[in-house]
Amino acid sequence: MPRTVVPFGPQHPVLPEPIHLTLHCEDEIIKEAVPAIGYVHRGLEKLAEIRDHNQMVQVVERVCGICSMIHAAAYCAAVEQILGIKPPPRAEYLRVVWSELHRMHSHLLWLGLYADAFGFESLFMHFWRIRERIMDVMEATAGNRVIISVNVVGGVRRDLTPEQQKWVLSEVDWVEKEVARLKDVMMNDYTVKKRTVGVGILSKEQALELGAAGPMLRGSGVAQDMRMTGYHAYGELGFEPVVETDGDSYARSNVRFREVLAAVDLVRQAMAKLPDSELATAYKGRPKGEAVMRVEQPRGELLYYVKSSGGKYLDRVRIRTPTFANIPPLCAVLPGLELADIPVVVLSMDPCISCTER
Amino acid sequence: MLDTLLFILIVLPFLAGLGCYVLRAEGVRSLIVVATGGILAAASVMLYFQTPFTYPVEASVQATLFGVSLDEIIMVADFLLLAVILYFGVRHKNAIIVALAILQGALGAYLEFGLIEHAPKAYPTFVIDTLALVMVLIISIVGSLICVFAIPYMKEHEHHLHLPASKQPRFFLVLVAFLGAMNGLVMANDLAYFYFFFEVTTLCSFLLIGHDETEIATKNAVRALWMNSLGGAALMIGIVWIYSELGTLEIAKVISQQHTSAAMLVALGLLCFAGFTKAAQMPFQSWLLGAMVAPTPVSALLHSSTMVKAGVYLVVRFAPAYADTNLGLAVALCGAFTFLGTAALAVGQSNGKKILAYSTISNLGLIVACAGIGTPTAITAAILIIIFHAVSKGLLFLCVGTIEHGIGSRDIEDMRGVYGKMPVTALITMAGVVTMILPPFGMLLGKWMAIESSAGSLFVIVMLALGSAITVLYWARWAGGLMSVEGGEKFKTESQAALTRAPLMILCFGAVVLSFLAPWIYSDMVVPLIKLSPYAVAAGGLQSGAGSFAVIPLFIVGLIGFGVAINALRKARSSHAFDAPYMAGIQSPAVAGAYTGPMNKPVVVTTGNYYLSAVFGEEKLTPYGNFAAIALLVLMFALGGLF
Amino acid sequence: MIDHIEDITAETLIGKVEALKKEGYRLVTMTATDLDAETVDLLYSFDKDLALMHLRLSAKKNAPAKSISGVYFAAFLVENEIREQFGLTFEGLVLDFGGALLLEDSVRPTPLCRYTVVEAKPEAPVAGA
Amino acid sequence: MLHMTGTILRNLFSQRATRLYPIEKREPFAEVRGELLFDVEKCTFCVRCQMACPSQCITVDRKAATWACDAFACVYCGICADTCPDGALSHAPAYRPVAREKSQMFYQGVLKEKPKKAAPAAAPAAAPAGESPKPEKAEA
Amino acid sequence: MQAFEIGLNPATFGWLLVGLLVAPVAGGLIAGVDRILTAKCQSRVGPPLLQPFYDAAKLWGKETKVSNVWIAFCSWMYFTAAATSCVMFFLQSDLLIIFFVQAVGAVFLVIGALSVPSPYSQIGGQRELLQIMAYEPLLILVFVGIFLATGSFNISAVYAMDKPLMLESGVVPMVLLFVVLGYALTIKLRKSPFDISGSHHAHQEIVRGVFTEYSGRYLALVEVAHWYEVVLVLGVVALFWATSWYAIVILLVLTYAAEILVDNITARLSWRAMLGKLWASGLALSFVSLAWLYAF
Amino acid sequence: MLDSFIKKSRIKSPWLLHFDCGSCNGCDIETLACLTPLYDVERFGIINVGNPKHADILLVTGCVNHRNKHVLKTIYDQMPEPKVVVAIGACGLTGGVFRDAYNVVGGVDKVIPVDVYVPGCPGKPEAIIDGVVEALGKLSEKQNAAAAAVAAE
Ligand code: NFV
Ligand code: SF4
Ligand code: SF4
Ligand code: SF4
Repeated sequence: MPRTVVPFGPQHPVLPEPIHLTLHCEDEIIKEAVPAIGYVHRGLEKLAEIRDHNQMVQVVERVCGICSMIHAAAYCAAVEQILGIKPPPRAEYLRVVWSELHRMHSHLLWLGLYADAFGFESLFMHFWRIRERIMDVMEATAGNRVIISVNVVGGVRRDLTPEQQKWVLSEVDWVEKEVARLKDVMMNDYTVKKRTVGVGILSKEQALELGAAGPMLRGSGVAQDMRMTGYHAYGELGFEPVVETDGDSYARSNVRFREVLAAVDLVRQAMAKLPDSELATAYKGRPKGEAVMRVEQPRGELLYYVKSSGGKYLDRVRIRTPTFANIPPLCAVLPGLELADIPVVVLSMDPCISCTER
Repeated sequence: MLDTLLFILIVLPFLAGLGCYVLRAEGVRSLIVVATGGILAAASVMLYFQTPFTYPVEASVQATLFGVSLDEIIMVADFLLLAVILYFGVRHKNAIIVALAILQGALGAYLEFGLIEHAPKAYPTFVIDTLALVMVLIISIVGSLICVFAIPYMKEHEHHLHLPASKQPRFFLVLVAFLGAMNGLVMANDLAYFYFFFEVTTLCSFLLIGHDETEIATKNAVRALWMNSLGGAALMIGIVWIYSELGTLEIAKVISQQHTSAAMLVALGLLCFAGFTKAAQMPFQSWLLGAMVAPTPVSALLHSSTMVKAGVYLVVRFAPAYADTNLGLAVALCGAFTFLGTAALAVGQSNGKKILAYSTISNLGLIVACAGIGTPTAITAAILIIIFHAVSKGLLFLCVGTIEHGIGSRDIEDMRGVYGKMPVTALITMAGVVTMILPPFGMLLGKWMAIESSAGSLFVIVMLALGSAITVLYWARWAGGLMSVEGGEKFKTESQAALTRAPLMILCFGAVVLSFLAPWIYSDMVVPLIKLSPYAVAAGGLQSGAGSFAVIPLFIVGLIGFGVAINALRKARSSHAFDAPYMAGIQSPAVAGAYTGPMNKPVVVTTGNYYLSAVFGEEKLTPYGNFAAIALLVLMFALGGLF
Repeated sequence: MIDHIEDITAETLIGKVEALKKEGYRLVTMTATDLDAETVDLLYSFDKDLALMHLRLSAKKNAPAKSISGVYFAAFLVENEIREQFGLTFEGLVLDFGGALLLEDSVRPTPLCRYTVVEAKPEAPVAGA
Repeated sequence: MLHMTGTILRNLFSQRATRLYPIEKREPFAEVRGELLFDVEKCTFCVRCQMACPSQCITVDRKAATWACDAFACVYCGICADTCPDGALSHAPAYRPVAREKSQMFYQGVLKEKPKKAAPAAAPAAAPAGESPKPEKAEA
Repeated sequence: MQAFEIGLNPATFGWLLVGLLVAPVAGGLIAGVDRILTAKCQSRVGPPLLQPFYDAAKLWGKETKVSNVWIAFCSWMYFTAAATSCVMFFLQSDLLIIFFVQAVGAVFLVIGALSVPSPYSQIGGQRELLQIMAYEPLLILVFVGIFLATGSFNISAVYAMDKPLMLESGVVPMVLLFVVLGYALTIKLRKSPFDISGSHHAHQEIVRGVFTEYSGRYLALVEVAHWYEVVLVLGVVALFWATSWYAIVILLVLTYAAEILVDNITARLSWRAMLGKLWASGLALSFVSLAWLYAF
Repeated sequence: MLDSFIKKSRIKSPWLLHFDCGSCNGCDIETLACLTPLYDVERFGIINVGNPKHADILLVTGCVNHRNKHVLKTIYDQMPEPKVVVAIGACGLTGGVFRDAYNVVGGVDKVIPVDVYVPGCPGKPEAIIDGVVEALGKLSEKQNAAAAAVAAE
């Protein structure tokens, strides 16, 4: 049978970011999928050689505009490890608050894009409309909507005043209410299920074997969430990883959907427990040594490796992002799908190419 | 005058064929074929001015050929023919053919020597009404054009095969003689004659299909032979049965009234069955598909003007006899089912000739369905479809043949972008497709009539509705693919043998002009036959209480639109602002039709049609389709005979 | 400062990795760091039940390293990346992008090597003093 | 299949969510880090901002007493403002307006005696403060 | 039938002009209203009412660049066919013929798309064909239903009746047929869940599908042709209650509102699902209602 | 009359094509946010199209890397005249924080001509709207020349 070769991307409306897939299909069934990346590779790990470890906070925060704050937090935590300092407790809690806000905005953004991928425009609009509240919260509390730059080595730069806390909680309540209203659409709508249930199945074994991370892994039934390791202040908060077992796109979207609600809960918990303390720990000297730090990004486990020999600049900053880890599993599930499922499945892993390629 | 005409139309082709066979020089052969074609065409046109008439004019006079009674010649020839078929059956070790040939021989002998009282018959041997005329025109003009086309085609065909000795003499013998047999068949008023010519076409097609003598050709030829022998046997049984019921072999008599007795309906059912086999209706479609191995002119001939048309001619001819009976309904169901089933099968094909084959069967199904419905509008539809289908389908086969010789493939995937290489042929093909499926052209006129006249029959209409939608799918994607070239290359003229180009041009022109003339064809050809005028011809359109089709106004509007569109195309071509196709931003600057893919390597973009093989695949669909078709056939006899 | 780290050699690498896979470890990633003009430090990170485990290997730049993509398919991506950024080739790479995974030919090869600079690039920032 | 209906109908019959920017402009939040503002009078040309800026878009010339910033490369992180010991840098809550041409921030100050500030009268005259559209700088 | 019997009297001429000139304007306005309402459903403001006209005019004025000159040809053919079919509707011609003429446009749209070897336009073309294949039988069966109720395929016959079509033969079959028509309408309006071959909405896996390679004024033509088609299908909807202008307007408003609603509460199906759904439920519904009509 | 309507329509119907040229996503999600209810640029007749052949305004985000620059150029070339380009964010303007990274070209205007610059990191949705409005002004300036070209053809 004749094959149709589809150059899917790099410039493609369903892809917010450039990535390329060469798809060979027959009657729109994918027989072979070959990925190509490199359209967003900037090479910013190398910038560590010309930016000092403080400037690097801003650089790694710009690895990705969606999960930016958590990048910076993870990097700072790694450098703090090398320096042997601990941020003050309030900073740890604030990092949790902003991290979870980021997770909410990232997941809401994703849910919208995902809805768009199967042609549900009004749902996309709705999720993004809800998301704007979080953006407002970030702008008001941290001074910028997207890249909030609150982290510094040793702690955070910004604080939440009591009024701000109250306001944030009320905004978060609103978001929770609105999101919960869409639960039925995401989980029970006939057309949505038709497009997602059983599409792009990744079994538990495959997920582990291929090194999947985050919701991709949890959607396949593996309860693995870096927050369980208790970094920042997560150890002091009640937290259960969200797990689904079917391993299909529907399961993955459910994981993210439920994580939005879980994030709301974590924000509330953190706010309730917010301790009083300094915002940042002062330190002297330059880092010397190496450290590995893992945190949970919206897309899964993020790993920072930082090495320094005490000079002005760091020796090496290595970022292993969750999407990078999720590419092999993605390649494994593509063959056999329909062309129309490609956006759904590609998005169900929640690709973030700027993270992947750095 | 009349006997000369009949002689030219029926006997001349046989003689010309023999001439080709005996005088083996290529030039002579070409001359004979072209001349015969011309004479046949001229004769058929002259026939037009004589119609209707019977021959001999005096019913009591007996027709003779060179002084010998024609009846006797036919009788002897009949047995000879069966003997030849028997011979082939034995030679190819096919028990079915042998058994059927013996059965037919026995029945024929029983009929000739047991049943018939050999008194001089009191009815004319040939009756030429407008239906016969339509058929003769198609056979003699379209058929002749195909024979002419075959001259350069076969030369090239044999060139590819590197044969030690040319087999063309035999080929043209059969090809040209075929036309004579068909002419005889459609004009015969005597079932015995009809049977004879019917069997001649069977034999001719067998010989033509097996012409290349490859293993597959022989296999398919044998299959065609046994399936058609089945039809021959059914025809023979039917004839015997009719004779025993009515005591006559006169066709005009049989169809002069409606029959309602179970016995007659079963007999007529057998006739229809014979028609189904010949017209390759499901479940007999496989022989016609197998026939695709033959050189393309053969396919063109079998599909457009001869052979399969004999089958539908039979069904349509006898339609008045079973109109308004359960048999009629059953025939309509069978036809509609074939229409739908083979249209669906065509979707799964990428072989251009197979698509054409399925489409032929599908359209024949439509004709059969109309015959089964049997109302005046339905018969009108049937006749119009016969005409327009012959022209367009003949054209399309010739196009495929030409393209095949040009690009070395008959696969529609390989025909993508043929416009870049063979623009004229591609355009003609496009025109052929358009005349097949779109208004205001004749095929669609016929389909419209078919749908409107079967609107009263639930199952039939549902199948027709589905089938016609599927039809659009497989034609349109083909036509679109032909044009699939990048950029705006200059229109290159394409050189072609005159004998190739002329038939293409004439048929293409004919398809368009005939469509334009549809209202007049209707009032000239159809009205005299059905002796009714279900449609009023007004303002260049056809109207009935149930609907209206403004042929001429649509043509005019279409022409204006076409003119504007062509003008836009010219402008676009001359502006030279061409742009690479959209390929997600990575069109390769270096390699045409490619993009820069993984690892920075160029990837050539290929595209393929959808064949929906999971549903419409031949292997998937054929068993179910055949099963259902057989069930319908059983139903047909049951309905006809029992209720 | 990194817990659970084990030094290995090129010979023991594959065996060790296979053993880890049997134990149910998941490959997290590999990290390459330029040590000096000859050697690259390769750090393999594995995870089981949220605990990390590392293997450390000093690879010579001029000799191909062993690929573990035969054991963990997922390693192909990061090995390709390392090859492109450090010029270290891998033996037995199941899917080789031939050095064109991320970078165009026009860009300096092995950009992440600190010590074998192919083409000096001014490190001074634009608005430098 | 009708799960979205409620939401849709509610939207249809309630106030739309759209902010009609640019017709109606919302007050920016107080602490937004918008356009970078520089007060040449406060600056001591100590170069700390240049050292800290992660985007490295500030160029301070201690000797010539100039302060320049490639404003289009600024990433609005606010580090410079945090670093500046003299409060010469701050952020406006609104963003820098869009432009058809690239421009530079360039200020000419007067050298001041280390601890003390220069006479206020001298500064404004010497400072052709403002932004000069200038072709983009050559980059490495 | 009447259409040509009335000949060239002023009324005919008037309707001709309505079909030719008023219809596209109406179609454009409907598209404008549609966009505003859709925006409202999504809690947005949406574009100005005249936006579709701005879009078309802008496209008309753009530089014309094509990958294959057949695009130019096919866009004009599509336009001509759509306009003709719409005019024929207002001349109360034969429903079947009107739709066959409309199919000419659809087929040329596809041929144009297939004439460019870009995978997206090719896929769009193929999908468009599948859509045609999905809705054509349904429409034909709806027309057959109308025929069974009125005894003619001519639209004039519908107007000649004094009872609304919907109430003919005891409501049920006609309402079922109306639902079937709704399926076809959704496809023709290119609305979710059946906006498969090229939706108005950009974020689709096949970019703009069948329209990918149409650009500039050729895209403008395609847009305007689409307005004609919208008016045409809505015209068929109106036939179901054509006894009074009020009824027509109410029916149209309700139907269109339902389309917008469906568009906003469903995801896009894949073409396999579409074909299955339309053929299974669409055919079943029309079969039942036709059987009902035959029986009574 | 038609001519003037077309002219008027040009600035009333700007169709956008957004291309991420190696950005961190920050600017992209802000661009996308412009389409969503709170900002709803469809008010200005803006549609986000996925196909350069249909676009009037090209929004580019990101610092342009060496692989992507070819894509950017191709897309730009495929857009029919009249067209304008808006570069968004510090990255799109100059390369932003990434200017000195080895795979960064830095600034959209190094590859294609840019008409409007939207500063920010990321450019806020409001700023992006401003940018588009500014671009429309530019478009209407450009349109006379282009209209002449179309008329000539
Ligand atoms: N979540 C996240 Fe990142 C990180 N790290 C991911 O791949 O988004 Ni841009
Ligand atoms: S702005 Fe502040 S930090 Fe920068 S040079 Fe002036 S005084 Fe120093
Ligand atoms: S705000 Fe950040 S990027 Fe901008 S000048 Fe200050 S330090 Fe540099
Ligand atoms: S300008 Fe800032 S937000 Fe935009 S792409 Fe660059 S780093 Fe990201």
